[in-house]
Amino acid sequence: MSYLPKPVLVIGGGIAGIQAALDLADQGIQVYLVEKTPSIGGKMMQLDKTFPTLDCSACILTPKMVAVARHPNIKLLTYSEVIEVTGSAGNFNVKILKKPRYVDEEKCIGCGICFNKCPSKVPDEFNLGMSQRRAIYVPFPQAVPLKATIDKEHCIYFTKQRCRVCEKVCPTKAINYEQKPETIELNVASIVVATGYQLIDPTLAAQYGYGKYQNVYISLEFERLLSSTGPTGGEIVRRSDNKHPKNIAFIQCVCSRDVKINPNCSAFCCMASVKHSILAKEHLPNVDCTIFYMDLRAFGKGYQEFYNRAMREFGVKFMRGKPAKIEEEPETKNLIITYEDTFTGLKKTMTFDMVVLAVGVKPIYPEALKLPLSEDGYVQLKNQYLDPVLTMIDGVYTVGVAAGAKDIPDSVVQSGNAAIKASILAGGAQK
Amino acid sequence: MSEELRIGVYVCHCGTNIAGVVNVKDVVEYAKTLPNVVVAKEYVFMCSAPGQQIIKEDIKNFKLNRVVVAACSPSLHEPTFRTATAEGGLNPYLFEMANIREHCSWVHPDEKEVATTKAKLLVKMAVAKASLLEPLSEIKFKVNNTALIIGGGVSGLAAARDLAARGIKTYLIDRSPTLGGRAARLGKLTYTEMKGIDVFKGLIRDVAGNRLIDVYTNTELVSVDGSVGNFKVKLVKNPRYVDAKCNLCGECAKVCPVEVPDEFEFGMSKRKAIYLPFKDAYPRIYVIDMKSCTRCLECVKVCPVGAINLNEKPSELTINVGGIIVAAGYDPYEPKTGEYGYKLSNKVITLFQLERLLDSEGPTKGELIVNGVKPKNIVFVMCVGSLSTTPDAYPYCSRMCCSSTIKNALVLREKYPDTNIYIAYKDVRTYGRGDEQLYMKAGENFVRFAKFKDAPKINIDQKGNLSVTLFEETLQEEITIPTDLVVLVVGMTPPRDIDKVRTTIKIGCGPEGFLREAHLKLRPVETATDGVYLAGAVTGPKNIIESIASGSAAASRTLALLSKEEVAVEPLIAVVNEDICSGCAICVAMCPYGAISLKIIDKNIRVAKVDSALCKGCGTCAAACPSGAMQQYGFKDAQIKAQVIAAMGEV
Amino acid sequence: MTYLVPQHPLQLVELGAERFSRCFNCGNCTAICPITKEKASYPRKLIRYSLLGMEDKILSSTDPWLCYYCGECSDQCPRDANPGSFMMSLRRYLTTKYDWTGFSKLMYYSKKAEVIAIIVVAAIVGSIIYLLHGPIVETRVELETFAPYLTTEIGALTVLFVLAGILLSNLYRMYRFVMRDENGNRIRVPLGFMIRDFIRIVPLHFLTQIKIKECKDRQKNWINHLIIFYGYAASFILFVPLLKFTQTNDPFLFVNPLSILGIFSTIALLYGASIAIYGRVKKTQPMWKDSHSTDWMFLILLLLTTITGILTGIFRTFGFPLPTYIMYSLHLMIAAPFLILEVPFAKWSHLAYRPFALYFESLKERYLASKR
Amino acid sequence: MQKPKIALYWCAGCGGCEEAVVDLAEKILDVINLVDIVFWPVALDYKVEDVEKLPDGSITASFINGGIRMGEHEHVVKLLRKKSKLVIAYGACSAWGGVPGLANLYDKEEIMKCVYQETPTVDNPSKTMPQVKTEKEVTLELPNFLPRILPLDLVVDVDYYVPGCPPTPDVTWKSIETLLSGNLPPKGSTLGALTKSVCYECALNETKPEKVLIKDFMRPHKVAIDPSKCLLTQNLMCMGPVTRGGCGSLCLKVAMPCTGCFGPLDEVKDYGGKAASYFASILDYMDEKEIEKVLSKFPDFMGVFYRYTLPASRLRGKIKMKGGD
Amino acid sequence: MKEFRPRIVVFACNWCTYAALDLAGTSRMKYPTNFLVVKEMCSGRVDPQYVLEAFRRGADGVIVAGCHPGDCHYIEGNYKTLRRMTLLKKLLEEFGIEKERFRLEWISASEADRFVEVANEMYEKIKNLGPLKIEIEGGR
Repeated sequence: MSYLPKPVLVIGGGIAGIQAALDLADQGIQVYLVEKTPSIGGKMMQLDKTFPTLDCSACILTPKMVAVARHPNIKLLTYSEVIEVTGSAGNFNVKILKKPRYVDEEKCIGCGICFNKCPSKVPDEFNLGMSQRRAIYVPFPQAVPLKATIDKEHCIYFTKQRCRVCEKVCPTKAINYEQKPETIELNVASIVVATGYQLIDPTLAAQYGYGKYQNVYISLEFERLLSSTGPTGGEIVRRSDNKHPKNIAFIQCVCSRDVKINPNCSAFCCMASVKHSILAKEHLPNVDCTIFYMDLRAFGKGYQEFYNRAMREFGVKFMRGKPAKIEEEPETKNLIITYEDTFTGLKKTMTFDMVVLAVGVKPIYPEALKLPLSEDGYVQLKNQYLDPVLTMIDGVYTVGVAAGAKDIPDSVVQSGNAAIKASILAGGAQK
Repeated sequence: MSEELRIGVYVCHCGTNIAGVVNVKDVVEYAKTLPNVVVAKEYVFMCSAPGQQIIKEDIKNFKLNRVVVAACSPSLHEPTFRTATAEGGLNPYLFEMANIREHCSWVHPDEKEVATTKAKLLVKMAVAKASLLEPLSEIKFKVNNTALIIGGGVSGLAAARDLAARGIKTYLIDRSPTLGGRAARLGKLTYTEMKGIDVFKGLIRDVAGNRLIDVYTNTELVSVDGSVGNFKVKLVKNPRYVDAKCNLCGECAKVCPVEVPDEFEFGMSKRKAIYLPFKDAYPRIYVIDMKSCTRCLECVKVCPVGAINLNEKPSELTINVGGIIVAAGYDPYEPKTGEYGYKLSNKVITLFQLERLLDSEGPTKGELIVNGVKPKNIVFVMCVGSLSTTPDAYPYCSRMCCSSTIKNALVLREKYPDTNIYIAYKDVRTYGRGDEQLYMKAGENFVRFAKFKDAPKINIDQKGNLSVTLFEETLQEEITIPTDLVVLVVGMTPPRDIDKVRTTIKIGCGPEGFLREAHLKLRPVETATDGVYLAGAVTGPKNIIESIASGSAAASRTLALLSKEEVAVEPLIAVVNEDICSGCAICVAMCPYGAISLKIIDKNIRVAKVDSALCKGCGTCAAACPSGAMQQYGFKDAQIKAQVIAAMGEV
Repeated sequence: MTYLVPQHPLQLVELGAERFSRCFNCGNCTAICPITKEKASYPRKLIRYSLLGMEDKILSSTDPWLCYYCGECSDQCPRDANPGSFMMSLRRYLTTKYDWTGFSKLMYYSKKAEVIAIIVVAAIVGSIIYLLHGPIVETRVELETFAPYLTTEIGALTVLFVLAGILLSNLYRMYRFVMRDENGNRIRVPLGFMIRDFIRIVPLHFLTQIKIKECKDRQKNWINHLIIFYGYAASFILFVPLLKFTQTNDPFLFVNPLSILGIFSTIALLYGASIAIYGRVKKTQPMWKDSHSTDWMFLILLLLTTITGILTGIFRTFGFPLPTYIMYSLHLMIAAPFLILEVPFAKWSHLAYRPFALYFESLKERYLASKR
Repeated sequence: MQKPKIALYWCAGCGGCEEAVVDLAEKILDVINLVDIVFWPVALDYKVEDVEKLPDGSITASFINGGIRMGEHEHVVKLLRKKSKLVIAYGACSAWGGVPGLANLYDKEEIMKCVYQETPTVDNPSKTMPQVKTEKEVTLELPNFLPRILPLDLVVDVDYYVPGCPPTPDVTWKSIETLLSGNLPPKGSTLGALTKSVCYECALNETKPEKVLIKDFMRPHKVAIDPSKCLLTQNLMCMGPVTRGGCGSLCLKVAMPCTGCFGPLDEVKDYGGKAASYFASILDYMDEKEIEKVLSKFPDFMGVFYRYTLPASRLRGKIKMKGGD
Repeated sequence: MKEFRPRIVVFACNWCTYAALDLAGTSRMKYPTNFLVVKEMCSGRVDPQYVLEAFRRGADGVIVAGCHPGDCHYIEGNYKTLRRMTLLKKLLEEFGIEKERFRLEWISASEADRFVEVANEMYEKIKNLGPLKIEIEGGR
């Protein structure tokens, strides 16, 4: 092809962004993939397994991450944020702030000696604070790039001007406390926004006592508990006493389908909870799992079958009804749930050792883009039928949960969709 | 092998990851004693640039012809070292890796001595295999950068539109006489004021007359040969009996004496044997339905432009394409006669029929008139054909029906505010963006929801009055809803005859017959067969937006393939020793990809032949081959046995 | 077979139910309700009955009378479907259904009818006073002379018996609706039980309204309720059976025990009505967030009755004869429609329906227990 | 010019291989014209001592049939090895142990006990067992019974193999021709047969469907076999695909499934393992229970898969432990 | 006397079991030493001859492991493994090899714990059985 394609910017290094970047790069388009954390991988990396196949999440994701790192057409900008966007479709001028890692990426070999020696311990955000990392760290062992980052806020050198242990132990002399933020300016043809989501603050659903009762978890925490790379090495144990729970309740639609907090359905929680209950049964064969739901949205391919399996093979109990409140038994720290079983019309209470809240999501958008949003809090689309990923700004596409709560396959499909749209702009449409 | 073996062994410390447990020095010394090893070295990080440099230099200095690195898992750094080996001037497949980190030092941190022994064994195994490695080269094929799209529904149209926009020549075929598929028949859509036909028109705008898109309607797939990048596709174009001279004057239809049910309107109105499938059909040419035509020649007589030729014959054509997108769509579930009273009363219709009735261009011009009257009480029965509600129903969820039903209920309430609408549901799965709000709006508009577990019963009394009886699960109460109209919300099923397409292209399907993706989550538009992609509801139920998105996504993956000059395939594939192969055909059945066939070399002498473009390199044929003629590059019997033997014995 | 009345939920909208058709059947309201028992599944089930048009189920239910509208369900409803207001509207609905005269329906469904009814009753009372009042003594206040005791008492008692009759017949209708099993068949309980349960339940709950206390944070409401109830009861006793002693030509004496009771009842009613009106205006409590026209009418008439009563008292005490007579006439013109319309046909009737609902519920229990 | 000297010897076998030599029919005369037979205990009265007298390496070729079961066999074959330029393992028993090799599923004691005491036709009330040595009147030494039966090549170095149970006249003739041609193939080669399997020359191979998958296992005496259709597709266990060709697919011509007497092909090191792999591969079931169900119909796994090759298999027979008691 | 450490050959498929073993490493799980892995692309490549070879060379145990049924990277390679190994088990029984010494396992890429469980269990059982010192006549 005779034209010289222009580059494309992909914002967000979760599965949606990764897939969009790979698709574009495979099409011969130069891609800048900007990720604000030190590693790509996104939320999917935190998952233990994925429904309905129970594929290990890392096993299917990390090869894609490595592919991103190796792809000659992808320039990966981690620990970076988009701070300014001007221009229009075909010709966006983008400013990117590359935050200092205080580690020379060229020299760092990710050997991990520094973070074994670093004396400053910090709650590990990868495990939602359920374990600790050091002030110099890689977010998780399969990080891409596998380069250490110094968390300036917690580094003893930056806070108290002493220590410098990492510098001493680094075999390749990669530590550089003098590193400065860098601004990178790019001219790109189009932008794919794959910035994903954040969980809505579970304390908004105050009746469930998250944060107040120790044994109330949110689903992503539970995901980490299940994972062998998680804080407990794959053991499901209670925060209060480190014991295995004998019964677990999973509550759906926490901060979702609630007009006062978030009226939207978060689309993947039902299946995630079904998966959690199956995995819990696999980890602890004698555990009782009960899922409190209103409508079990097993809509995707193989989902209904998965749901049936949970019921029939694993004996997961499904209870239709939205629990009204959770109270804690002070001595045992067990949790009492009050609910109406809407199939019998009986109001009941049941005691659980552990409660997992399937918390809803809300999108994150890069402020620099000033994307027009619609009433539901998600980005407004120009013509959702004819061009399902185009935002109100020509040349800017949204994919993944940033474009509406959805599961991984739908995110991946959207990424492909956005990739070809961005590619058409970058490559110059044929006359 | 005439060449003398010269093996270099490199043991990585990986910081303390390996060296903290395994006595690396010992391992290096041991490696030196192994046959054919000419050099053994250790380094703190073999994967780092300096580590790779050592390998490159040694290949030159020691004239190495095999390289073994004992370090981490090959899944991590095999590509790294392969590249380094190649940069050192050696064939990259003359490299072998011993995993002494994940498989040794990390799992035996407390048993340093034994771990060292194990590391030696692992190195010994790798050296044994390396001694038998052969140089291999990646298999490359030139890519024909044109695409074939099977199915002219919205997903196929979206894929064609996007591929053509990136300059890809695309063939779009559909076996019916018009493009548009099923979406064109839908009325008002869920989220906008647009109608199904508007989406179709929007897509057709970019497709019609596009010089990069060749549209073949009335066309079916005959055969597909070749493989990724180079498919040879045979098509048969069935006659339309009307040619492009047609000016849509419609005189022919006026005189045509034959009337048959109009499939576009789901049989709710009639069309002639010569007809235009629907008002905005594309191509804009009349067509004759030869099954019902009586050959009375009336149309031929009246046609002012002489466009009609009743003697047209099917024609075959062959095209060469690099990639294929299957966008064959779906069929609505067709209830059996009597299932929910279907066909027993004309007051029982499907959701698709309702869509037509509510369409201003439909058979009733948008007025809901059933059996001559406007129904006052309407009951929607959901999950017909889905969620195993009846013995004939499929087990899966059809995904789009909940929001379509609610949308239609709202349309009805708006248009006829005094109708009472009941929705009998099993689970309300309004998962999509905006759907939950729609569900709430339905409630606000007094659309009533009744939850059932077992399929509701449709009662038809002698006078033809209808009622629906169901056991309301959340009230534990049987209720009977008298009604004037029952709308069966039918699910989506794989298109009829999809198996013909599927077996022609050699792709897999799931238990219900929907086509199978390469990976349900991360490769949803690809198939296990390289170069074949899937779009739309052919993989499973989808709504219009999802279908269009997957059409574009399939185009994206296709483009990724077609924008390459050539495709390269890892050469770890099966290979036949023709001197041994007796053509017993055992291997043919083994191959899940249809990569093995029997080739006749001389009269009746047959030998197995591996299509290197189709072979994915699993090696199951080699394990089955009774004569040892079938082997797998990189995993030959001798290589594996050498490893097994090396794993034993003292070190 | 349940006969469905699709229009049913629309009536509730007219009776003040808000947004309840949004309900997606989650059961949160039932679970959060502080007074629901294990088997009493409301408001959820009632909402479903209503939306599906299962009128019989609602008519046979006593549950609406158990709810005191604490508003927890409305606060926590994920769809903001306001089950509390729905329950409130159900009570209005049932009131119209229990009443056989049709007055209740007329007033609840039409503001105009309500106003006209008040005006008509007031006019009748006014005319009666105009025609039958005694001599007007202008020199000093002689109330008994102006409104001869016998005439007034006969009027009051006539009204009392007619109203009581209507109310009792309504209660009988309620009994007929409610005493049905889940298939809609009539059920009967032996008379002994009926008497025993009546004694056990009705007086207690009528007099203490203790049920309210089971609601969440309702101590204050309960007291307010009791204040109005007893204020009303006291003034009722004073001005109906004791009319002979209260409507006298003697000047008003503060130390008289009857006067003290009078002052108490007056203050209680004034306080109670004001609090309720203030609450409804400011919408301080969930139950006050959606007020139906009949609620307003009830409170306004109550307040006006009280105020005119007080003014009558004041004029009488300070010896303004003419204003006293006029004010008293006005007082009667307001109190009469208030009593006539509110007691059997509208809001005030709940004083009877609530304890009787408990009573009928108990009878039903007994029936079910005997079945088992 | 002196004619090449040939020796023939019979170890543990049925004697069919001896017959096979005679089966050359009139060609045997050609053979006799071409060679001198110096040792053939079955047919000619030469004694072992006669062989011992021959100079080392003076015999051109020794054809040995039968597996090595007795001490005597071991002694004679070692002698012949010493005296011969070429040693040829003739027939399946010699090459891989053959049918008698199935005895390796039992140890020596079990076999002895069975044969001398437990067999119904044996009348041996004193439970007398054969002895290696007796010293009653004279001292008599009898050959000992080796712990396991072995193929020839595990006892002495073997130059060539002639497959078959017994080798067909054609194969025998072709191997003799090869040897006489002077143009000797590499050591270890199989003479007179093909490098491809039986399917190669089987006429029924063409009748196979494109994909060979079977759902059941039938024994030949229980089905009416269609002689014009590949037997495998009739659920019969045909060893054709895994067995060396060269027999002319004789059995298959008469609708008898191949039992594998020509042994494995060059690339196959364990005939039974490979045969099992091939057979299991085409067993068209995805469920373990279904597979087990079919396998339960097998009368005898070893007899099917290792009928001719057990002593040459990777494990030689029922395993024996070193240093065991 | 030197402690008996069973030596066990693991035939692992590249996509699931090999990855699971890697995960066991990255998760720093511990299992007995001397599990020696021979990687194949698919468990369907494992020829029963290899297993026999391993025992013949003195392996005390053999594991053949691949993806769970239905999860095969190559669509259905593991079903073929299942067929072959089911039959092989019968042959091994006839050869007199204790059934504890040979296992067919489905271990997905995420089931490092499963591998560790299998390894521990098998190691213990074989330790109790003692070494498999097969006497083999002839060197080949």
